Order: sequence, then structure tokens, then C-alpha cells
Amino acid sequence: MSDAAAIPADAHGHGHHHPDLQHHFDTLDQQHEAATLGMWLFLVTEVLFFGGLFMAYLIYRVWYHDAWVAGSRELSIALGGFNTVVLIGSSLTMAMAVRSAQTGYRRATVGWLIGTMVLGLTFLVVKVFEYKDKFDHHHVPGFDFQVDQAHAGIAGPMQIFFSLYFTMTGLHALHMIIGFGLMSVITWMAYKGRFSPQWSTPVEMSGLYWHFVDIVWIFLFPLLYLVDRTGG
Amino acid sequence: MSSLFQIIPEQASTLAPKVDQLYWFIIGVTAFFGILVSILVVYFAVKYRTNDPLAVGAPITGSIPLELAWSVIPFLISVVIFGWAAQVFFDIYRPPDQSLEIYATGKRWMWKFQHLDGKAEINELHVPVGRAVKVTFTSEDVLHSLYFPSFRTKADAIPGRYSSVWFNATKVGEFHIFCAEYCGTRHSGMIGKVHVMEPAAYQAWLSGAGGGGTMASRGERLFGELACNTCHLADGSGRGPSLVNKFGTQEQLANGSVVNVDESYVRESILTPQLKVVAGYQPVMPTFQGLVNEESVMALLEYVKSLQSSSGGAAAAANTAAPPAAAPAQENR
Amino acid sequence: MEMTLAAPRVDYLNVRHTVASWLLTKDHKRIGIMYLVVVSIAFFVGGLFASLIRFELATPAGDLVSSDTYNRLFTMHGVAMVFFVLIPAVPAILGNFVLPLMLGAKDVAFPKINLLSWYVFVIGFLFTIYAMVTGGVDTGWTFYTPYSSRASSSNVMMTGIGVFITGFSSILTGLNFMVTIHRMRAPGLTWFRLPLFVWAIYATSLVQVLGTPVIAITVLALAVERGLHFGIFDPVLGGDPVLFQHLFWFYSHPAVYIMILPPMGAISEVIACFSRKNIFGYSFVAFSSLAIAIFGFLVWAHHLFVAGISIYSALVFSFLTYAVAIPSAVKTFNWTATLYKGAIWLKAPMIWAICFLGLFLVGGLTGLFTAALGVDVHIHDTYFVVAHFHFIMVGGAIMGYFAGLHYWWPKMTGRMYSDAAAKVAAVIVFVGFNLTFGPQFILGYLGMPRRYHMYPEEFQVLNVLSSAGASILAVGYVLVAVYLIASLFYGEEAGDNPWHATGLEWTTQSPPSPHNFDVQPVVTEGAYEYSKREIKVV
Amino acid sequence: MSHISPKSTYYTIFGMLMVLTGLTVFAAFHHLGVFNFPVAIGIAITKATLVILFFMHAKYSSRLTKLFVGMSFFFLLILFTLTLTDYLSRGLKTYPGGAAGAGYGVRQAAPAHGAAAGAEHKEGAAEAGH
Repeated sequence: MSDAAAIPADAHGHGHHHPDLQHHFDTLDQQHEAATLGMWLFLVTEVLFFGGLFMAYLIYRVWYHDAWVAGSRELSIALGGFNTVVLIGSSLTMAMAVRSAQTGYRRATVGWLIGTMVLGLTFLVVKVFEYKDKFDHHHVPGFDFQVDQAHAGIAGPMQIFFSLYFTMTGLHALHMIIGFGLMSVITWMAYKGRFSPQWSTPVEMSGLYWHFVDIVWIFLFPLLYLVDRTGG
Repeated sequence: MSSLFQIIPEQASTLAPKVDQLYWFIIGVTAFFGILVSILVVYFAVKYRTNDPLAVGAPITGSIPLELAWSVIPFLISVVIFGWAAQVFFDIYRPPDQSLEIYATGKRWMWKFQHLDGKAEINELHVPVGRAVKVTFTSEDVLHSLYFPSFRTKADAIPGRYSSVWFNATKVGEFHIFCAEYCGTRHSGMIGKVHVMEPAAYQAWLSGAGGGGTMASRGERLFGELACNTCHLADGSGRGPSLVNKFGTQEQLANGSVVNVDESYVRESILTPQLKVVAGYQPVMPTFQGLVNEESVMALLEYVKSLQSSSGGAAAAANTAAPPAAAPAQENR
Repeated sequence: MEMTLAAPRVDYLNVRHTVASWLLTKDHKRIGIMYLVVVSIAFFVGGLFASLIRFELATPAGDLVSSDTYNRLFTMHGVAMVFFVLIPAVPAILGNFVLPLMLGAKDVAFPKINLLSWYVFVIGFLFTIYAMVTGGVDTGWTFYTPYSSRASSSNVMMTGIGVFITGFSSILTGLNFMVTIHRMRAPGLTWFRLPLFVWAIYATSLVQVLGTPVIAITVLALAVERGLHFGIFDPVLGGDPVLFQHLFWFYSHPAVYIMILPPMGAISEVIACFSRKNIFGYSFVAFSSLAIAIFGFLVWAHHLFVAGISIYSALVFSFLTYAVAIPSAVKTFNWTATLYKGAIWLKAPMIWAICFLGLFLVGGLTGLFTAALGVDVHIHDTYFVVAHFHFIMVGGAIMGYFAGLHYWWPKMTGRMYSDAAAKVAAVIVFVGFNLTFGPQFILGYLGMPRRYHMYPEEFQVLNVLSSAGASILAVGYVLVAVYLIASLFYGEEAGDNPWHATGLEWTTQSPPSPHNFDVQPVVTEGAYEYSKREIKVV
Repeated sequence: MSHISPKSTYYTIFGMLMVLTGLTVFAAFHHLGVFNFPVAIGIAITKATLVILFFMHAKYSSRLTKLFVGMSFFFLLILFTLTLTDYLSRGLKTYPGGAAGAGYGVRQAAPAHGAAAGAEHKEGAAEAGH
């Protein structure tokens, strides 16, 4: 394609074009706005993506409240709470990373990004332990699912609870893994000094994505772990 | 039946003319608008045609009054259709009080109908003419849909709950039964015939061979075999509530809410008893999911329904000797 | 190709010829052409299944194929046509090609993502094709549980994965177009100067972005239920199969508007151009697209009137369904009024557009039957519904797609096809289509359920008529393929603006240069200012 | 170009999020009757709003961005409310009572040795495998 040939000539000509300005945009501003808008639209789709599961959750929670309470109490509030703190913390570090990139502090950007990744990894490791616990207690639907005697009568709905638990948290974890991959690339780019106060769009976009993942968890935590903890 | 030029199926129920009248009305409305627009399009296309690529049309950009007219008028007509159709819809889905009850289950790939007096038939349904008939049905496997084209009614059969259709046949004869919801390999073979008979002939058919006790009596037998009667004592002294005169009432639940004792609730209480426990009782009843099939549930349901006032005594007998097979049921509760 | 005079102009087709230059292109025009290729293959595959279905249904007995095969045929027909033809046809082919041109932009906002969405589409298609050749799938394109999650022994997973992946292509395309329309318009190109096709694409993209994720999650939930034996809709555990239908149709009803809105946009272009007039009631047509997109999300449960939803809920959805009918009616009336006192040039695209009007009219009006609660109980899941949605999706969407394709073909290829052949094809398709699906309305009201492999003998006459119509229809489509392909080799050069149309896409060369415009266009007037040209008295 | 918030804003928001997290856990251990669910959801919405407005800079973004954010939740609300028109008027408490046969052809019926086994309620992964 001719444009492929045309751009490098332009870009390396040290002319008025910023090296990261793509040929079909007029200004970096236009490019940045387009990217921001695109990212937000993508997050719109993500909201509705998780929304379908929340819909199912809502119906079944009202129908099978007892099963929801029983299922919820099988989850560790300590681990869930710890993970909530970790994830919100990672949102903070991410916000700081974006800020550092915008203000042009390369080392700080890299540092905050690594911090975010460490916290993200912590979350995932804790999640692995939680999942393992569910396997040990036969609370994984489809894998020799069992409930104790007291809940025998609501075993079916409890299985639905755990189906939703695993689908929702599994999808969330998948999003985190994708975010982790994104972050690795961004960190490398930041380390290489690719970002500047004029152009830090990729960091900002990853930030938006990461915060969204955080928001999903903000809803998942009370909905799955805290259905009703009063009494025994 | 001149099937070649037939464009609507036979009207064989009281619902059919209602549906057809609405159908013809909508045909009238749509034909009017369809023909009007078609004629205008063709007329304009012919009248204003030109072969000169450089010709230009008149500078008309629009007209608010026209826009309003062709938004509001179709909307008003739509509202009329909506209202009329809603009325017919309510007629279709609200069975009259005094209906002849028939139970059915759909399973791949057949319809099994059960009459209250015990007669069961597969892919055939005998009903009397001139009497409202209500078919209560569910599915044992996947979705089906019980469809009587000549009666203009259908409803999906959904595993896990009851649906119902009703009709009042107006013509003696044989009519189609179809499964209208795709259900797998022999979906198109899941068809049958409904035989509408004169009441006398129907009675004769009912009293013919087959049967083996009414549904209620079968239900009563199951009630004993499954040891339901060890807890659901008629005098209310058992570990479960008495079921005498229970159907059609309201029940206070342990969690504070109130539930109507209808077909769905009875069915649910047999299969998943611990989801809605009656106030004042312990959640000790075992689930019968997997132990009884839908037909047995229907028999039990019919038995519970039969326990009204006088007939209650039958159950109250409460033969305390529980069948051994079901005895372990209570132990772990 | 060979050029006669002067040096050949550089255009997007001849700028490079290597396979890699196509497979790695970020040029929206080339991506549009690549979609055209894949969608045409899918159309052929889906059409093949359709022919087999109609062959089988010529006789009441199941004598051509087995029931299992038949069930796979109609399912794969539906899957191929819905997800790989109707949804991408106009947005991904025509939209990709002309949208940036119409906006006076060099490309879409995210060219790499545009290419990515083509690859995602192809990967999804390959998964689906793989599912088809390794045993097929027999759930119906609607994938209703519990049949799909528990009972079916066919390739549900593989097809589901294909559909899931393709959904992302649709999302990415919609997202790309929305940002493009917001951020890449030429100077002076305000919203109310935009061609109506752009409005339609914008409305479509909105549906793609908002609706597609819901089907993605629904298919995913089906997949975990089937693959991992989770239970989300499983009635044995207390789950509700009707919930699946709610979630499924939350996308799949608006998806109908993904299919029909862009062809409506194309029709607006064609009708304005060949009437040499402003479109009648521009802003009403423009906003009706948005209204359809938004109202389209409020009506899904009209697919569930007999599926076990509450009768009160059915009332709500029936009423809202009538509300969404109004914007479609408004469009039709405006198109008709546009013809009034036009200078109507009956070239092939216009003939296709007029045929579209006729078929869409029937499709839209028969929607009044299916939305009417009392009638719908009877015709739900019968051939009436089959006929209705084919009139919308094939009579409407595919006819509109062909109208648009004929309109922009000279721009895309630089070549002109045979006008006469195109007109003949349009008429053949129109006649064949009516003969195929007209009788199905009667069949449906007579009570013949859809998805039936065998049927009672009294339905045979109408079925034979329908099958006969289908063969005429097939001839029409083959004819289109023949003369369009022939035009590539033998067609005369089209010139930059063969239709003397307004619109930025006609101001550049045909085929356009890789950068679309040599000089950044500036817009100073509305989209269809034909009347401002030198007036010739009609 | 893009807005740059002072560090203090981020730390303040983080602090508020922590407090709200604590609050939602605290609320879960107290019996609030029907209000447990609304309170939990209310707190979650507040937290999400804080993240969107400040961490994601929606507060300083273009009106169009705000419109898109609003749009996503608006359509989510449509999904919820219109689906609920069905479930609420069906009688929200009437849910399917489990399928009696428990069989779809590929899955075996529940345990055969009496109701006691129902307590285990193993939904056969093994049986359904083929």
C-alpha cells in the first residue's frame, strides 16, 4: 500500500508530524479523542456483556434467596475482602501511573505500572486459592458438585449460584489476565520512553480498561460474598 | 375440506372466529396501506420518469403536517389493533372456571394425554364438543409447544413448570395437534389428532376399555407408596401440613410470604419441597425429584385436588403402615 | 488493468497486487472488498442449504434427506445467513467502503482494528464452517435451551464459538464506525448534512455496540452449561429456560435492525439520487433510524408471547412493538413522497430499490399480524413467521443490499455492469421471491409449524409453489453474480460519477485512490441538493 | 489535552473507596430486612461512580463521553426493567419447581436408592458426559 510507504517518509522527516500521529488523523488531539471515545464505547459493550449475567443473578437471587445466602456463606469474606482492597489499590496505582505518564515522569510511570501488575497478580493468586478451596469442597458445578446435608433441599439452586459465581468471577479473572498482558506491553513501552506529556494515550486507555475491571469487582464482591451474613 | 383453496384452517373452537375476525381486520388495514403505497410508488415512477440524467426534480424538502399525519394515523390504527388483539389474547389464555381438565406431557417425540378418569392416550386426544376443555401440560425434556391450529391456540411446554391451553370445540371431527417448538430429530413427527366427539359418544369412549382407576385414585395410591401419608395426616397432626381442603387456598410460608396453593405450588412442593416451607413446619420433606415422573406428579396433584370437603376422608384414613421402600426418607431430616 | 490513454491512475486496487498487500491492508476500501468475498461465500453456502430445504419440502414425506440432516440444514442455513450474511452485508461491505468516502475522511478511525475485525470475522466463519463440515448443528439458529445445552448431540459448542467470535467482529466494526462518524467528518460536514446512509450506519453501530455483548454472554452461558455442566438455565436445577430466551432476544431482535437499517440507508441514497431530489423529510428519515435503533431494544419479548411469559408483560411488549412500527412506516411514506415530482431515472439500482419498497412493505405490514397478541398465538412458530421475517431480511435487507451494491459498484470497481441484465435480475428476484414466500403466509395461517421436515399432505400444493419460487429466486441470484463478475472483465469504464449523484464519494475518482481524496473536501451544503444544479425543466 | 488531577484527589478517592468497602462488609453483618440488598447495591454504585468520575476522568471528559457512559447504564436498565416486567407479573415468587424426570436423554435420573440419596444431589457430570 502506498500509505505504508508514505508515512515513514513523513514521520522521520522531523517535520511538524508527531511520530505517533497516524496518517488518517489531522492532529494528535483528534487521534487522542478518537481513541478515548473508542475505548469508552468498548467499555459500554463490556457493561452489557457482564450485564447479562447480572440479569440472571438478579432473577435467581430473588427466587432462591435461601440458596443464595447458603452459597454466599461458603465463600471466604476475608479473602474476598482482601482482594477488594488489593484491586482498589491497583486502581489507585494505575491512576497514578496514568498521571505520571501524562506529566512525563518515565521512571514513576514504570514503577506505578509494575505496582499495578503486582497487585493484579496478588488478586489472581488469591483467586486461585479460592477456586482450589471450592474444588476441595465439591462446590464446582459439573465437577462432582455436592452440598452438605443441611442444604440438600436447595442443592439445585445452590448449583446455579455457584455456576454464576464461577462464570462471573472467571470472566472477571480473564479480563484481569488480559489486562495484565496489556500492562506488560505498556510497561515495556514506558520503559523505552515512548510516552510523553503530548502522547500517553496507550497508558490512559489501559487505565480505563483496568478501572473498569475494578468496577466489575466492586459489584461482584457484595453480590457474591455478602448476600446475607447475619445470624448463623 | 377443499384444502386446495383453503386459506384459513377450519374454525373448530369458539376462539377461532374471534382470531379470524381480527385477522381479516388486519388484512384489510394492511392491504389498504400496502396497495396505496404500491400504487403511489409505481404511479410516481412511471409518471415522473425521465431518461435525461441531468434533469432535476422539484425542490421539495418535506412537510411537517404530512409527517405528523403519517405518524399519528398509523399509530392510532396500531392502538386499535393492539387493543383488540389484547382482548382476544386474554380470551385465549384465560380458561373459563368450569372446564373439563385434561393433563398432558410432552416428551420427545410424543404427546401423552391423561384424562381425569384414568384414560391415557398418546398423540390422540378425545374431547367432547361444546364444552370448555383445559389442558394442563409440561415437558419431560426440552421445550415443546402444544398447538391446535383449528382451535387457534398454542402454548410452549416448558420443563419445570405447567402451561395450559383451553378451547371449546364447536365442530365434531378430527383436527391436527402439532408440536410448534423445535425439539429435535422427530419434531415434525410429534403430531397427533384431536377427536372432537358428541358428548354421548365421548362418554361411551371414556367408559371403554383401558383406564385402570381415575387419576385421583392413582394419585392416592402413590400417596401411600411414597409414604406421603406418614406425615401429611388429614387431621394436621403430622410432620407435614394436612392437605385436606388445601387446594385453592392460600398458605402462610415460614419466610413470611403467602403463596397460592395452585397446580404449580403443589408440583413444586413435591419436587423441591424445601424452597417454600409452610409456616410452623420443619423443612424435613425429602425431594421427590428423580423419583416420580411428571405423570405421577400430575396424579398426585389430582389427588390433592380431590381432597376437598367430603372426599377428604379417603386420605384421612392415613394408613400408618408406611411402605418400607420409602421409610428411609424421613431418617436424615 | 489495461489502460488506454495516459498513465494509469493509481487507485486502491492497482496500487499493489500482492496477496500480502491485501491480507495486511489497512485500507477501508480493500477491507470492504474482502468482506464482500467472504460474505458472498457465506451467502452461497446459506443459499445452498436453502435450496436443499426447499427441495426436501416439495413432498410431504421426508424422502430426500433424513430428519437429522434436515434439522441441520435449516439450522446451518439460519446461522450462515444471519450471522455471516445479513449482519455484515451492508455495514461491513458497503459501510466500510463508502462511509469514510462519504465523510470525506482518509480512513476509518481505527484502520488496524478494522482489519482485525475482518480477521475475527473470518476466524468465526471458519469455526462455523468447521462445525458444519464435521457434523453440523441442529438446534435452530436460536439455540434454545435446554435442547441446545443438554439434548442436542451436534456441534453446538463449535458453532457457538463461531458465533461468539463473529460477535466481536460486529462490535469492533460498530465501534469503529461510531468513532469515525463522530470524529472524522470533513470540515463543514455537520450532522444534518450527512447522507442518510451515514445516519443509518450510525444507528446500526449503536445497536451493534449495545446488543452484541448480550448475545456474547448468552452464548457463553450456554457454552459453560453445555461444556462444563454449569447450570444457569437448567430447569432440573430450578433454572429458567425462558431467561435464555429473554437474553437471546435482547440482542437478536435489535439484530434485525442491524440487518435492515443499513439497507434502508442505502435505499435513501438510491431513491434520492435517481429521483434527483432532496429526500422528503430528511430529518424525519434520519431520526427514524435512531428511533428504530433505540425502540428496537424495547420489544424483544414479542418473540416470547407463547413461550411462557406473563400475559401482562406480553401486553407491554406488544404495545411497544407497535411503537417501533411507526418509524419504519414514516420511512416508507417519506421514500414514496420523495418520488413525487422527481425526475426519476430508472436505472438498475432504482429498480432494485423499487422492488425493495414492494417487499419491505409486505414484510413490515405483516409484522402487524405477528405483533397482535391474539393473532400471534396462532401464527407463532408457523410458516407465517418464516414468511414475515424472510420478507424483511431477504426482501428487505438483501434487496436493499443489492440496490446499494449496484449503486456503488461502479465506484468500487470502476466498471459498469449491464444495466439491462441488472433490471431483468431484479424483476426475476422480485417475482421469485414473492412466489417463494407469499404462499408461506397462507401455509402459516393454515397452521404448518416451522422447522418441519415432514408435513401433512394438505399443505403440499403451497409448498410446491414455494419451492418453484425458490428455483426462480436462485436463477435471479445466479444472474446477479454472473453479470457483476462479467463487468469486472468486460464492463466499460464507469467514470467518476456515472449516476450524476451528489455526495463526496462521487467527487473522487473511480475506483478511489488509496487516500480517497487528493484534496481534503470541504462541505458547504446538504446531502441531496440536486435542485441547486442547473435546472432542466422536466 | 487530557485532564491531570492532583495526587491528593486520587488518595482521597482511594480512602473513600476503602471506607465504603468497610461499610458494605459491616452492613452485611447487620440485619436490615429488605434493605440489605439495596444498601449493598447503593454502596457499590457509589464506589463505581467514584471510580468512573475520578479515576477514569469521566468528570473532566467531553459531553459525548459522558453520554456514552450514561447510555451503557441506561440500556442495562432497559434490559433489567423490561425483563422484570415479565418476572414480576408472573408472580416473582413462582419459579419453576425443578423438572420431575430429571432426564434429557443423556442425563440419568437422580439416585435410585431412595430419597436419602437426594441429599447428595450429585448432578451427574459423569453421566452427562457423553
